Amino acid sequence: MFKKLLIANRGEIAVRILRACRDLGIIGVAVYSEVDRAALHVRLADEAYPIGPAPSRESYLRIDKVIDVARRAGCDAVHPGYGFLAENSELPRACADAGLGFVGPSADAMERLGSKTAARQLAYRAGVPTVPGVREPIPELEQACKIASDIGFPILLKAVAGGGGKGMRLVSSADELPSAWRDAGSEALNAFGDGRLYIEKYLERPRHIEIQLFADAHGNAIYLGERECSVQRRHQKVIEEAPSPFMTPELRRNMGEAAVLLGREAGYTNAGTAEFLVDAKRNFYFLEVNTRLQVEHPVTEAVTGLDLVKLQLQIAAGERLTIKQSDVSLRGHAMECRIYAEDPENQFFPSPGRISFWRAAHGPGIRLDEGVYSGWTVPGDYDPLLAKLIAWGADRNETIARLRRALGELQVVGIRSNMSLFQKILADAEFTNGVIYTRWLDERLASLLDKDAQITASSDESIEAEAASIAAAVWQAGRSRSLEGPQSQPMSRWREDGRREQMTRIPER
Amino acid sequence: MFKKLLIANRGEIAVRILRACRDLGIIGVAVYSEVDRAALHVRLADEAYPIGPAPSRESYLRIDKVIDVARRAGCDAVHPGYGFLAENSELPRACADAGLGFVGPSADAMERLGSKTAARQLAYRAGVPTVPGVREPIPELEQACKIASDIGFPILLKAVAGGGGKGMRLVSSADELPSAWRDAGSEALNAFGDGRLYIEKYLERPRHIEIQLFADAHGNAIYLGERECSVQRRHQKVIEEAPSPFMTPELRRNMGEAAVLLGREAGYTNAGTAEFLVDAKRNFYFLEVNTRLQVEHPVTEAVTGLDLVKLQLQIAAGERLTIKQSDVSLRGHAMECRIYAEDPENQFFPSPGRISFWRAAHGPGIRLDEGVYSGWTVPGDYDPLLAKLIAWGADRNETIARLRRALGELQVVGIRSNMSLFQKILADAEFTNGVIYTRWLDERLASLLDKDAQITASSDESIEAEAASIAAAVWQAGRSRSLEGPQSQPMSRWREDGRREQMTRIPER
Amino acid sequence: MKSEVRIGGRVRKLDIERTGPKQFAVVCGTGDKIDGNVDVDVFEVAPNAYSIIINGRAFEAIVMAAAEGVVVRCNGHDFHATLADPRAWRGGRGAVFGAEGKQKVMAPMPGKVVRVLVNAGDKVAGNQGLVVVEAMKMQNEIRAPNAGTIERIFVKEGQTVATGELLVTIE
Amino acid sequence: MKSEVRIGGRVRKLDIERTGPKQFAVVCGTGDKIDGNVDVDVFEVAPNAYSIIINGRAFEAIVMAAAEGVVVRCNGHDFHATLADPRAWRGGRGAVFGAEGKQKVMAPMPGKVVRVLVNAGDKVAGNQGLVVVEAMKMQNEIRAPNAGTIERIFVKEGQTVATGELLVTIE
Repeated sequence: MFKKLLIANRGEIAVRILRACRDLGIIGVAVYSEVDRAALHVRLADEAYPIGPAPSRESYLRIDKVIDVARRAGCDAVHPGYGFLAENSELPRACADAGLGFVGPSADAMERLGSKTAARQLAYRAGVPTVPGVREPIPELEQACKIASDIGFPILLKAVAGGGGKGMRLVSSADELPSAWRDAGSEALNAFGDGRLYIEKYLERPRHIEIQLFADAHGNAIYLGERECSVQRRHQKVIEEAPSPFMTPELRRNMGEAAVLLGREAGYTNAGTAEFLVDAKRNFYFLEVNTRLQVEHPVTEAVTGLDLVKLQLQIAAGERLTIKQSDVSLRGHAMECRIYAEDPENQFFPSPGRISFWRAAHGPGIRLDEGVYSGWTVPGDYDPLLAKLIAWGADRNETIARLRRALGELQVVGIRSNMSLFQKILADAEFTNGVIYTRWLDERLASLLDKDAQITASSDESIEAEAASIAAAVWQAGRSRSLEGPQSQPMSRWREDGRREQMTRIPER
Repeated sequence: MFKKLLIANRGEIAVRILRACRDLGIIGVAVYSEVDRAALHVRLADEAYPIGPAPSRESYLRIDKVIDVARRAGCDAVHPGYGFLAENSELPRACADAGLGFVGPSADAMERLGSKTAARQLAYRAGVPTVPGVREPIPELEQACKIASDIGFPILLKAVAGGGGKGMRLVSSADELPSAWRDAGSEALNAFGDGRLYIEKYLERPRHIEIQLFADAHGNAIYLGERECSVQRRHQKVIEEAPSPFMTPELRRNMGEAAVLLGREAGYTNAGTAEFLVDAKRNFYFLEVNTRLQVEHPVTEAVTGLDLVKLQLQIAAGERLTIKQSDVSLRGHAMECRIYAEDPENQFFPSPGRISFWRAAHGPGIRLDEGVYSGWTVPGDYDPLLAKLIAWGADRNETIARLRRALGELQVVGIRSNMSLFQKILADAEFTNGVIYTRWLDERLASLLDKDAQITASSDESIEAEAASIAAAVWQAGRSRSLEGPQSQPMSRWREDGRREQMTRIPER
Repeated sequence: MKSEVRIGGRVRKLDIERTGPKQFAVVCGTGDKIDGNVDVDVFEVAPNAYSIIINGRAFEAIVMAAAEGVVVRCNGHDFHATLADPRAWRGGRGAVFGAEGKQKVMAPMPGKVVRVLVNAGDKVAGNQGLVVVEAMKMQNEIRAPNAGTIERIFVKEGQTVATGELLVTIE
Repeated sequence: MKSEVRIGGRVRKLDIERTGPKQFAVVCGTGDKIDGNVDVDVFEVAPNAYSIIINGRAFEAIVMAAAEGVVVRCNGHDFHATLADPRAWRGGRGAVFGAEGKQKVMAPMPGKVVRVLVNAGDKVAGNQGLVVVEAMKMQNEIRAPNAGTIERIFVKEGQTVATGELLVTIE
């Protein structure tokens, strides 16, 4: 096993990997940009080194700096996490050149599967069905227009280097294509340093179901069940769960075996995720392989009882998989909410800033993977993911109940977060019945956020509204006091006025 | 199922039961003493009512007040938690009189099993082996002296109404008996309102292993595996785990069936725990039945995947057990640390006071059941349990590693806690090899706490000591500043002195 | 101290008295669900976080300053509340809740202007995109609250903006 | 600001400079593992909680006032540290760490005296029980740090005591 691991990432995933290092007795080395000096991953690291200014292109995306820190600190391997450099095949190459291990697939396998177009060609050869579309990056808008009208709208524009919904746009008609082409390309360039796009047919009401794959360097490959990630906002996963409420043992086996086949064809090692769309008739279409650890890996950990980062490290260190396919068993149900610094009441605008107070959620069945703490200032330079709240329960209903309970306990003061949206989704009958598909949330969002359609508990006549009014008034009283000093005249006068008024009040009922 | 539940308790267990209420859609009603207005269980409750002054005899031990609140609030049942009224059969009687459900056994069954002497008589009749001793409360010291010398020292003095090590004393010789008799009796009287004691032979190096029992009102009874609680300080459990590293499937079945037999003999319903001592030859001796939920129930939840409070509520509401013995399967390993407000470096003196800062521990395999939060003032009137930190892992080693990682993350500022002791225990080779028995920690404690015997990392020449010195100095600088005001003269002068000194310093190496 | 709080269409008059270092008693105005005869006990458990007990019912509320007034999250529900100046009420002039004037479109978060989609003088529809601000790796389109004519644009592409910085005015 | 910290048998001289609202640079004295040429970066991440980076090695430390000096918990290890008055050192008089005099036995926590085990004039051995204080439902025996003769007893049974309240003096 490795002795010292550099974690080329930040936020909750850097913390997650540091936790695995602690569990395995590996020295965990963090890197940080200028705004991340006091970040949680720096606080919890064994060693931490600065890596440049806030913009990720000058810090977390700089392979040269990562390799330099790894060498100076005496690391023997690099874990890229997800995002940033995780799917850039230059990183495993640079690691190999520097004599460092890389926790992920080889550069070649990453290229064979990491590019969506290459992966789909490979799937085509292996006989795994794919969504209709064009498998090459499209150089110019004109060609995109032609391809789109050939396939027929609606279509999806997708980033060749992409992931996480970035650089992705749904286009319903030819009119929308030029501006979507520009936005998706610029987002992809900013996020991945690669602005190239391709086009895919958009299926009606498909589910997003993905298979977790693990392969070692000794020819062993297994799948760890599926995750359903159909609750998405603008192609960004919002809630993930395992198992899928739509799954059958037969479909799981077929999809799992297809994923293993793709991995074998590509000579793939380490953790990977094969993403599929599944239609109402349980036909599945291969989308892409994410050649890295996924954000949503904890739901698989919860139902399999396996530590996926530990497995990654063991495989990267050359060890054999210690479990066979028949050892993989699923227990209960797990679900994850991605807590973002964004305001669902105001067009989901990002909300960076200082978290003046953060209360975590705990108790039975609750796991929190966080990147923040009370007093931390969330920088505006990176992804708005604050934490992942994961619940496990014996069945899907128990899991949802526990997740709702934990969301009620979690408090973020100082910045906005999307927690209120989760409460609405988890209370929605379509969601609780498992009737979800990739566009479900986008279609449902307006009515979920519509104040008039909300349960009476949140109406302005409710007791909650009364309590909220009281809180606002006490908050204001506290602020007035602090502005005026604790013992100043005006406050005392008000207080006396208040007493007098109270005493002379005539009940009006 | 119940609609509205009164929780006649406080601290982490009141929070635990409130969480179960949330999960089941039951309205959770808290009660609080004068010092507990801002306690976590009040914050998280749906309803909360005051029940009197801080001393528990005037609040949490007042059955009349509990029943009165339950009636006024329209509750249909009462959950006693553990401690306080949990094993007082007057509570289920008062509930029955008031037409309220009680989450626990009937008063009669509680009396048959709750009194240790009665329970041992029952075990004797059922053919379950017990530890040699006297099964009746002993009225006077003289009789105690006679019985003790008949059985032979060492003996244990135990409270008839007891639990949790309170009112319990190990007595090695006749000289020690009078003072131990007095202390144990007074502690028992204070803790349970019942100062009566009995005597038991003290076995050499026994393990404490207990069986979790569940029985419904329809004649179904099952056991949910065992918990080993051999790590105790002065008869108070400190670390609990499931499964026991000493267990065999055969022993588990034999002990489990003995526990079920005792439950059936007593007409027992709801959750109960049969405690046993197990000697080196795997002979087991019945000790007592705890007729309530145990502090350490989460380790059983972790390995069985069951929610024990939910099971309790279902059974109390008259429902049938939905699982059979053959449905109970154990997965992985779980371990719990009881985080107490006490100072292991100073004779474990209690440390109530304000928690100025509390950072919880999270990540894979970690559960926290807490009763405190940042800013909460821990009262000196109750048990010093702040929180329970529970880790689950695929095996015992992974569990220990995760627990150590989480203990490293947990921070309590403002009061002392026993966290440093856990790090020492979990790093101890005897503990990690599972070579533990009920007196293990008491015997090992001196060497664990001995500063000279500690690993070099904590010596005064270590880099940790250097970092600690730096922290102390920066802390002092911050205090000096705040004492003198932010822009005052002395501080600026020092700062300038510092700058000058730094500039003129001649390297001495 | 007296206070006046509006949530939705409802204005409540409240009277707050400090009863401890972090504890307050509140008397609600007549006509509310809970009238002046009901005990309301408020405890500030953390900065801007309150435990409220109204006749036995327990609430947790956190208060955050918003563009106009505050957002109160109470038992999982978000409420937008506006606060009248208590001095105004004390003087008997009644509450004054800001009337709408010219539309000022401000940056809802710090970020970088990556695209300006309109020109001064353009007629815009309600909800039409005006400016795209990149923050936290997302491109965020800032839209017109209501229809109107662009009066002035205060930012240009490539510029960084702070929260609340004026982007566009609409007549 | 200069400071002098003793941990165990080791006294360290440190020079602290504020480099940001919550950030400090520290220069360690010569002869330490990390000498004056090594960058030490300290960030106060919460009140009394510090993230410390010494030449790349990261530490988390929390500082709590104790009876004498402070207790510092650093990466899971507890250290008892005593702090010299920086003014004393600045004046060139060197550190003064309090000398031992008559033994004063104080209550380590608030509680109720349930039993007094000695009388004035009694000879006591080191570690001998003096007073039993009940707190948090536990009976805690307060013991003599060293052997001596009880000079005076300041409490009686049934009395409540606060942290640091004098219980017994031993000559």
